[in-house]
Parts: sequence; C-alpha cells; structure tokens
Amino acid sequence: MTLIMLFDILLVATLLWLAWRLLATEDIFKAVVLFISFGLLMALAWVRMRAPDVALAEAALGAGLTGPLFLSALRRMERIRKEERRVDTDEDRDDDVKAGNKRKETI
Amino acid sequence: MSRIYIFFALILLAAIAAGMVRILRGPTAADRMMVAQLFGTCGVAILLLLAKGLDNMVLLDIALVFSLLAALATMTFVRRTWQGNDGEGADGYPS
Amino acid sequence: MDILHNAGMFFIILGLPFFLSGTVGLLRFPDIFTRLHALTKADNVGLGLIIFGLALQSDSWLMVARLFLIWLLVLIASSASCHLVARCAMQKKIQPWSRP
Amino acid sequence: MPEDTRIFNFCSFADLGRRMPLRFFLFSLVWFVLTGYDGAGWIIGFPAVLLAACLSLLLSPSPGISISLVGACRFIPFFLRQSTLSGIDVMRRALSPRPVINPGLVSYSTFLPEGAARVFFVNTISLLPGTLSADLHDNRVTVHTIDRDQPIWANMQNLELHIAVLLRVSSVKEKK
Repeated sequence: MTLIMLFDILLVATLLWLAWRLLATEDIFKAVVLFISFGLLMALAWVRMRAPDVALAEAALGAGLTGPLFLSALRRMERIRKEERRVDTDEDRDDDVKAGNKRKETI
Repeated sequence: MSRIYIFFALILLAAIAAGMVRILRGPTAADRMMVAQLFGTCGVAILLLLAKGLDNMVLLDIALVFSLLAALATMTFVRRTWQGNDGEGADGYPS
Repeated sequence: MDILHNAGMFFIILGLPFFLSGTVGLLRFPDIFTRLHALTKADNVGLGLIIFGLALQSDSWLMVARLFLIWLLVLIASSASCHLVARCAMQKKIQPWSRP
Repeated sequence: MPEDTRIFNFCSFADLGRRMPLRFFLFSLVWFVLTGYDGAGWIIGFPAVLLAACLSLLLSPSPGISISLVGACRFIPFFLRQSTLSGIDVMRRALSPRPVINPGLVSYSTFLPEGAARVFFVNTISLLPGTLSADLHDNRVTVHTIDRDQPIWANMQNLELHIAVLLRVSSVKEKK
C-alpha cells in the first residue's frame, strides 16, 4: 500500500513542480513543452484516480491537440511579430517621407 | 504480487522526473522537445506496468494514444515551429 | 505457467536499466545527436524487453497481439521522429559535437 | 512522376481490386486486436475500417513493395539482435564514468530505390548500434555515428543487403 502512495506522492510532486515552472518561466517555447509534459503526467494522474476515460481524453486533448496547436500558434506569433516590426519601420519611413514633403512645402 | 509492478512504474516515473531537467537546461528547442519523446516511451511503459499492477486492461488503450500523440507533438514541432525560422527568439539558441 | 511468469519478470527487470540509461544519456551527452542516440535506442530496447516480459505473463493471445501492436507503433513513431529532429538540426546547421 | 498519372493509377480498377481487399483485411485485423471479441463493436468498426482503407489508398496509392517471406525470416532476428546490441552499446556509453563517445558524420550512398525501401532503410538506421540517420538527399544518407572507430560502413552495407532481400529489390547484383 505504501508503495502506491509513494508513486502518487512522486506524481503529485512532479505535477506541482511542472505547474510552477510552467507559470514562472519566461521563455514561451519552454512553457509549451512543459505544458505538453504536464498533460501527459496529468493523464497518469487521472489513471491513478481510477478514471481511465478521462485519462484518455486528457492524453488526446492535452498532449495531442493542444500541444501541436500551441506549437503552430508559436510559429504564427513569431511571423506576426516579424511582420509588425517591418510594418513599423515602413510607417516610420512613410512618416519621414511625409515629414520631408511637409518640409519641402514649407520651403 | 502486483506491488512489484507498481514499484517498477515508480522507477520509471523517477526516470521521467529526472529527464525533465533537460527541459529547463536544454540549449536548443529540440533538446526540450526530446523530453516529449521520452514521455512517449516511458509513459507507455508506465501505463503497461500499471495495467498489469492494477489489473485494468483499459490502460493499454491509453498507452496506444500516448505513443501516437507524443510523436504527433514532435512532428508538429519539426514541421511548424522549428523549420523555416531563421534562428531568432523562441527557437534555436536562446539569447 | 509459473516458469513463464518468472521469465516474464526477468525480462521486465532487464528492461528497466535501459530506460534509466536512456535518461542518464539524455542528461549527460553533449549535443542533440548523441542525446537522440541515447533516447531512441535505449528506450526502445527497454520498452521491447518490458513488452516481451508482459507478453510472456499475459493469459490471452489477444493481449499479446495488442502489446505487439503498441510496440510496433512506438518503434515507428520514435524512429521517425528521431530522424526528423536530426534532419532538422542538420538543416539548421547545428554542428555535431566532436571530440576535441 | 506527374500528379495526374498518380490519380490515374489510383483509378485503375485492376490495381484497386488487388489492393483494397488486402488493406481492408489489415485494418480489420488492427480493429480486431484493439477491440477484441466484441461483436457489437463492428457497427462502428466496419465503417471505420472502410474509411481507413480508402484514406490509405488515397494517401499512398501504391507502396510498390512486396515482402518476401524468406527475407522477413532473416530480417527479424537480425533486427532484434542488432537493436538489442545498440541498446547495450548506448547503455555502456552512458553509464561509464566519463561518456565514451567519439561522434562524427559519415556519408553513405545507398542503391535502394526511391520510395518505401529507402524510407524503411533510413528509419531502421536509427535503431542500429552507433548510427543515426541525420539527412537524406536523393540516395545520399548522412549518418551520425556515436563512435567513429566502429565499422559503420560494413554495418550499413549489411543492413542494406538485408533490406534488399526483404523487399525484393532486384538491383542488388549490379552494385556487388
């Protein structure tokens, strides 16, 4: 009996540690990987709570669906951030040109 | 008799918990992602041992899902996240 | 029956060190490629031994087939994802560590 | 190969008549293994199996391989033995006080034809002792090895021959 309790304690401790790191980390990619691991471990926890059906759903949703969705979103976010930067510089240039025109007009 | 399977599962869980250090330390994104792969194989082994230890054969199906979906995560990572970025920000070596 | 049970237990116990060494390799090896070596090979052999042991102990042929199916899927999945990660690392021009 | 010929291939009924039953049988087998002797499960199982067979035909109309039984009988023990050795090899390297590794890249050109045989080869490399397939361009496989002192070349050739026998690749003798 104590053995299975040891298993549960280790499981819960790892889960809590993962959740803490997941919330505290700065790097988004690291957080996503931690989230996938969290989902898989959570499935194990559901197994221990005698809910294998929930565990199946957790493994499929937490690791199989949400993980890849986050990874895709990360890529898209990166691209959007780059484009924004480019747009910003373009606007800056436009502003400069406008300013120049204004200067010309004033002259 | 079933306690010995739980003991084995405990050892494997400890192996996973130790492997998690690689998520925090790994220099490249792929190093972090490899831990998901470790979860795939180790998780399957844990579930198989638990299925025997708890005498619940439904867990075999979860093991199947585990193995497929961990690979799915790795493949999405390779196709969508890591490829095509030019080494900036979240991918590659962090600054 | 008893012999099969004991033999299965033997194989399961044999499988555990492989998993542990896979994790140790993941933590100790210096670069992506060597870590992939450790992860793919050690874990697959460990899983294969555990599944073989459990198959020896199982009481129906259906269970053996199911275990074998799981093993096959894990094998395919892990070798394919290992190749993809290595290939992507090559394309990103990550230099493999070599002995100085 | 242009796209339209592939679709034409898919539509040619002689081919379809040959492949569809085989795939249907294989997927039914998988369903049976997953669900067991449950008769009512086939209400969902039959459409699922049919769908899977059709999808697999759409995705890869012709795998273009035929597995020889003799080759399989020789390949499976070879593969099991080699992958066990690779596990022991990695374990020895990881657990020694200082990791004994001397990694490097080796380039190898294979004679296996494009398609299933080559993909199978590349995926099997990763499970053999000391080798890891890192890249594939045409017929050049870049192999990452964990120890440059191992006879990589001989190992790869051995594996290649085994796969050629397994998948009935005919051009074995041209190379030798």
